[in-house]
Amino acid sequence: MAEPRPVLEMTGIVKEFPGVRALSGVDFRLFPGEIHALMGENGAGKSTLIKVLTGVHSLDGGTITLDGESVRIGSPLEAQQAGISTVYQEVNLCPNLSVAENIFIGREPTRAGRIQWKQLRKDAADMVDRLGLDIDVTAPLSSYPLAVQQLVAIVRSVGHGDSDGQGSGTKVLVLDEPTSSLDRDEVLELFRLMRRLRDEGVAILFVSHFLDQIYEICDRMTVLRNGTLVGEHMVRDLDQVGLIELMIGKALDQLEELHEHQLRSDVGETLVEAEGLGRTGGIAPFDLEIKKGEVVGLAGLLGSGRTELARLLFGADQPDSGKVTVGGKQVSMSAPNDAIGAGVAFCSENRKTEGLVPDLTVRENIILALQASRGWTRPIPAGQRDELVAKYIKALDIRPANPEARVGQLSGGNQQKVLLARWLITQPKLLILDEPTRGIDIGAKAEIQKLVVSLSEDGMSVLYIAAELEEVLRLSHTIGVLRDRKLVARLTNGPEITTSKILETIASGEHQ
Amino acid sequence: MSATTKTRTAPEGRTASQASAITRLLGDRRLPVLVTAALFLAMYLTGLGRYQNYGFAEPQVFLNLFIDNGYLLVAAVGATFVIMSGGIDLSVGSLIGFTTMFTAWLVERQGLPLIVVVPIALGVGAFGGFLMGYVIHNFEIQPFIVTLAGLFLFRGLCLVISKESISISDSTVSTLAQTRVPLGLGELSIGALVALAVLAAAFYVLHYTRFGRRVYAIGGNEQSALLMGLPLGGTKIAVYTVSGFCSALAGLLFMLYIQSGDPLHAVGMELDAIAAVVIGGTLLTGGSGYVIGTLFGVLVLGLIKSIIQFEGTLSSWWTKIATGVLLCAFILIQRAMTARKQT
Amino acid sequence: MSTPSAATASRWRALTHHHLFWPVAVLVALLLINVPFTPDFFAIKMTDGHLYGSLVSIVLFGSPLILVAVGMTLVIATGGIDLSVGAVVAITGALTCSYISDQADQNALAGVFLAMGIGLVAAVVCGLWNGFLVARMGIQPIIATLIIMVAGRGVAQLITDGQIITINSEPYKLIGGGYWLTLPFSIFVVAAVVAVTVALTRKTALGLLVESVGGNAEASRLVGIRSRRIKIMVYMFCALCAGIAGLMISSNTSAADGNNAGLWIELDAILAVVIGGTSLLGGRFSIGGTVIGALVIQTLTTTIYTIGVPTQTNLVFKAAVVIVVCLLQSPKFRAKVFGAKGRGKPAAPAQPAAPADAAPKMEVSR
Amino acid sequence: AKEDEGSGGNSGSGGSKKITLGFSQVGSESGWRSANTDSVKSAAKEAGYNLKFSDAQQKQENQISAIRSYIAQKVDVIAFSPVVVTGWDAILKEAQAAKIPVVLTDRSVESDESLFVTLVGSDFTDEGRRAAKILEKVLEKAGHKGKVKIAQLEGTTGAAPAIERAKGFKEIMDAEHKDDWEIVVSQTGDFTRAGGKQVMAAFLQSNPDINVLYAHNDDMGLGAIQAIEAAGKKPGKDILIVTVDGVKDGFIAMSEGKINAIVECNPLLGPQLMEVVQKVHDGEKVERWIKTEESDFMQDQAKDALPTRKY
Ligand SMILES: Nc1ncnc2c1ncn2[C@@H]1O[C@H](COP(=O)(O)OP(=O)(O)OP(=O)(O)O)[C@@H](O)[C@H]1O
Ligand SMILES: Nc1ncnc2c1ncn2[C@@H]1O[C@H](COP(=O)(O)OP(=O)(O)OP(=O)(O)O)[C@@H](O)[C@H]1O
Ligand SMILES: [Mg+2]
Ligand SMILES: [Mg+2]
Repeated sequence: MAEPRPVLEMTGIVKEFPGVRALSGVDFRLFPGEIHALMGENGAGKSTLIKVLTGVHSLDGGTITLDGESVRIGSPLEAQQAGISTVYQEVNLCPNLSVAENIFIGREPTRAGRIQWKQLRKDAADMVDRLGLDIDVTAPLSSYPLAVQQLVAIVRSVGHGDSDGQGSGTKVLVLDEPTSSLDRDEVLELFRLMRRLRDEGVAILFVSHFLDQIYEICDRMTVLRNGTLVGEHMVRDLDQVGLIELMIGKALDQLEELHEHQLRSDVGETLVEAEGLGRTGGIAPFDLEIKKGEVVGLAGLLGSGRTELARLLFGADQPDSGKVTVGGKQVSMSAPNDAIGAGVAFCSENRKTEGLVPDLTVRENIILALQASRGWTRPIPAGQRDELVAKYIKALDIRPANPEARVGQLSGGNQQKVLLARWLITQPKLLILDEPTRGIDIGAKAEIQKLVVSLSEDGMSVLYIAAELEEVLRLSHTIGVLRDRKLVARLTNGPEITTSKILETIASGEHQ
Repeated sequence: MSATTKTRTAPEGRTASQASAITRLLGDRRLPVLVTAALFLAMYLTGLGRYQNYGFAEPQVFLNLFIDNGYLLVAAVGATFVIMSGGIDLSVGSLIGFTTMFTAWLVERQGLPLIVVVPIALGVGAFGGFLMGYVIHNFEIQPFIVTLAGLFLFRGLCLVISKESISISDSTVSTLAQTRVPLGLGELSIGALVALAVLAAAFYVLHYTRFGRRVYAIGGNEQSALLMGLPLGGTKIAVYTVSGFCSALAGLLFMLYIQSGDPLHAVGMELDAIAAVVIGGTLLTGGSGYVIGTLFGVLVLGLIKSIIQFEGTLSSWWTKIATGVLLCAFILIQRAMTARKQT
Repeated sequence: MSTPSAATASRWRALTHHHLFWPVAVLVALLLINVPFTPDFFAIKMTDGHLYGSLVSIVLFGSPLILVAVGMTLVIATGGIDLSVGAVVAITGALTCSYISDQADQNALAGVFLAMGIGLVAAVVCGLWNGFLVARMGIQPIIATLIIMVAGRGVAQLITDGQIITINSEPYKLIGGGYWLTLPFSIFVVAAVVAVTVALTRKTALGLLVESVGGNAEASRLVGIRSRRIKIMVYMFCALCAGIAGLMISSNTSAADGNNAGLWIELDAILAVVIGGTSLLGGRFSIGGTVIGALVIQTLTTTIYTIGVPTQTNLVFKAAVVIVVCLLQSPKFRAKVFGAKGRGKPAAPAQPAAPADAAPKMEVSR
Repeated sequence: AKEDEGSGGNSGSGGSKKITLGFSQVGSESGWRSANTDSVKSAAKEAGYNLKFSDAQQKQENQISAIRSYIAQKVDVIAFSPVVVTGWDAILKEAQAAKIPVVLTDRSVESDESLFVTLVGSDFTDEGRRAAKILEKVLEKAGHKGKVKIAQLEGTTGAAPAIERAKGFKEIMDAEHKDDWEIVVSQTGDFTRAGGKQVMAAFLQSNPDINVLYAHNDDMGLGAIQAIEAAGKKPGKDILIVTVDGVKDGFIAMSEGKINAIVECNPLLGPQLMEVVQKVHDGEKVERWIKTEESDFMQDQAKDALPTRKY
């Protein structure tokens, strides 16, 4: 078969940040009508390649050819005009605008310069509907959880390429980890959409750390390691093991280890007990008991209230009713520091707005929680601090391993690790992890899961929230099932519990 | 499997969440403006009760609020654009002063007809704003500082034109200044009418044009707006240009109001403008607020002034203290009313 | 690679990349501008047992600004701003001087200390109020502090009855106008305050917490930082600094002027903070930068007086310098204007993100 | 409490009714101004008028809206000290249309003569001239020989007193002392002590040979004295000092020999104003310009004049 001409060709791409060479001479090709996976560990340079392509970062070397013509793309606007539509890794929408506006901003339907609001809302509602989403498009984006925002970002960008949508000139659709906070159904819906676009001839660049998804939808993949190209393969030619080897440069068997691991059976006495804890408009009053050394997983669909539950338990939101006791003592839930004082830690799902302080260094971000609990008058001695930080950078393999690097400049996955390190360092009694593996590469994900297991073995309790049911199932002693912002069931993990059993519980909403 | 999960939200749950979404919408976005308007009304009625015998009840006293604050309204509308986009413009007062001085100089000293001078003045103001926007965007310098330099620069240019005030004796100016448009209950000046027209235009631009929405988007999250492919630079520069233009227009209205150019006119008026915008419920962080709120902000400031004048017994320093206390009371009540709704 | 020229080049680059390089460069340039106009500008001589010269007076007259700017730095680092410092300066001066002027013996140390205490307490109360409005009530800092900016001057004039209170107290005169060990006493006050601030922020964890609150307020709340408390503290500290500056200003002229003391000092202070490299958006701050920034502004003022700029062009001159300073500090501007020299290729090879494994360079399969 | 006094609200010209006077003050920017305000207030009280006072915080727009509100309140007479000299036509015409007579205090305006009845106050330009005249005497008394190198401390740039006091001084200097007097440095001290001190300190660095200081008000002069002393010179001897205003502190300094002469600018024009208001209200004719009583003081008069200083 004569090779068709690539719609996009990047050759010898070089990108340097102060002190880091993020991309060194990467070649990349994208053909019309294919779904192409860009693979690599955290920090391999995937997002950077995308940002160079869309003009967010300037090129330090190399050329970009679009449709056979050499182009210079200076800004995301120019990229869009050239037919490249992008969903970036972190949700990049305007929280203050309505969902409808976020979808249409920049290309609102106008008549004589006047925005046609009615039509805009209708169109937006239609588009959202088509993705199987059920939300009020006139509400501000900020009133929706991250996953919904992610979906809105997808709707926005595919809207360009959608034949029914407005600007139908999209040739290239770039999706940087769009599925990191979606659950199965949204993913399926997204895939359906991607296939349709592919069949219409759109070239799709897809980034994801979920290998199953790659194998499900992609035709071809490019693998990066440490900013260099290590291979371009047809998906069918390379199995998972081979891919992982390519990505991390060595074989990985941790995953298998995990599958075999046995849940610690002897959980201790009750550590945390919530009674009738609830918040109107948030989550219905619930009871929850977490034992020492126990991992409690939360399962539920997008927007079912898992995050809400976690936030209430942590005092991030003020409950309207109920009480929480930790180790037998009641904790006032007026602010997070009360919970922290009682030994509860909370790793937010939204690392950008609720987690990191981007201007501070890795070291400062890591010690922040510990320092806050000590109060400002008792700084952590420098030696002890550096030792702790070095230890966790090493333990979690944060890259670059430079404690002086600004956290804002780390790759998404590494930022997540920093966040995790921050809480581990405080040695909490209960660690609440809300989507801790979001955006984390396969190796690191296994590491984190192993970590959870070992923490539990050391007697730390963990409340674990993840979009992937398998993940929850694998780690938890007990699974709380949420539906419509109500805790509807509590399942004790055992051989008879499977993902489909959990899904059934969610669907039927039956009480225990 | 997918069949079971399709029922992601029970219908009742959804309607409930939609209903709560509407209240949330009201709660979050329009409430501050409504509260400001209500408080303004309450304040006005209090004034009515207290100074009835002094003619406070006359409709003209109310209309005077527009006459006496028309220029501030125009300046504040310009500031609203900037603040909405997440920036700030400190050059407003200086630019107003400069415009009065510049037009007075052109009309009186250079003998140009007003019809020529007005577009020149507006052009210069808009260009000044454009320059500041250009520097802010292209060199990534903080707006506070760039416009602070603008504050110094324009005030300095006033003085360079002349240290002394220049009286304008042009007959067109005095006719325009003294024209009163009867409105049944009272009358409005040209300046007040222009200000209201500017307000209406600003409302239209902010809510019915792409440019207006871009301003909100940038105020909401600049980085995101950039990544969404919005022309960040163009919008930012345009916003400061609008503010410069509005300041120049406010300067022209101010010139009508006082028929002279003076290098010390409108010192510190940028703070009045910013205060009006913020009192009107707009967040200084950008992206949230309504230009109608700015109108009420201006009216509140004007009313505070007016009440103090009607009180008529305050010594100089009590005037300042009373202004501060009224402002404070207003802000606290506004805050209390909006905060309760949010929880 | 390690030729001497390359080494100096990289040292030079490290120097120009230091965050204080440009402020210091501007400061030096401004000082040098004076030399053609005042040949003995750098001369310092002994007069009446104390040092006397332009440099001394720059520090002397710049002291209040440095103090206010240092306090302002912390407020700005939390993402706030304090417009009320000028009014606080006036209130403190007015209270202290009016108390001293009521004393039978204005030279009595106890009375002077008590008066200063009263003034400073008033300042701190103002700061507490600001902090309360910002942190507790959630009012936007510009507006919250605008209240005292407007009303505070009224209060100061109320205290002085609209008059300038002149006092005649030798001990009080020392703080802002006196000399100690041949140097202006205010230098010691400033040094002490700066040292305390640096110690407070860098030797304790306060600095980190402040930067965290300014960098991401919600994240800070969720790690358990008591950001309200920190904000209130910072506003109080800022007001305290302004109060000390108020003492200094009133002591310098032995008079309290409710209307004019510290007029517009807030703008200069904010300017100093920004010139010093602290972002108005909050987050990272630099006390050293602020001190340099304040000195730049004071030198600018002195330069205007000494090189004979006509009064009407004072502000234009000031605007020009501010613009130049800001442009020089902008990396983007330097990149555009100085082109390759400023940005270009980093001379030192950027290290590849990790040791390259002996992985096959490319194994493309089609 | 206001309501009981509300009778002033009617515009009746009945002689028995209390006169309502609307007075719009510039602001409270200096001790001089505060004394001026006090004088007006206490004189109004003494005369039994109903005084509506408002402070414009140095802003013309505030004065205009205050006057507009006096018109709405239908006061009997409006008096005000204009912030600036220009831009009063429109509002004065409104007052005229409402048949409310207007009296200016402190300084005049550039408006049609028919729009106000009279001006009670002094003349800043004349003060400048008087300052130059008294400097002649000071120089003579000090036995000064040779070139007169003058440093001038100006008021707030753009403010009328600053401009006119400089103008009047220069007028005499150019006319009579073209050769021997020279203003070597001139800079604004913003009418404040701190400003005066700072600017003078810089002057002494750049121009150590200054021998005369002319300050546009006492406060700047007082600040400058401190700077001169800090430089190791003797104010009043090494550098001769002439200032304008005549506040108490100025006289104290003069009695200590630190100021050589003061040109008085009298703020206590309340009683005069009330007289005029009464006349205007009664429809009597008054002069167009009623000058306040002011004098110039040399050092030897300082001790005697000191007790008479009220502010
Ligand atoms: N703005 C920046 N400044 C400095 N370094 C940066 C910047 N952006 C990215 N980097 C660095 O470039 C490298 C590549 O980052 P990139 O975000 O492309 O990784 P990624 O492959 O997308 O990883 P992830 O899977 O975690 O999202 C990382 O080492 C990162 O620290
Ligand atoms: N599909 C949806 N339709 C309407 N509202 C939704 C939807 N998804 C989420 N929400 C809103 O999200 C809130 C609950 O979200 P929460 O973050 O607690 O859920 P979650 O289970 O943690 O979801 P996620 O998987 O995104 O983390 C509710 O207030 C609800 O209004
Ligand atoms: Mg990435
Ligand atoms: Mg969640």
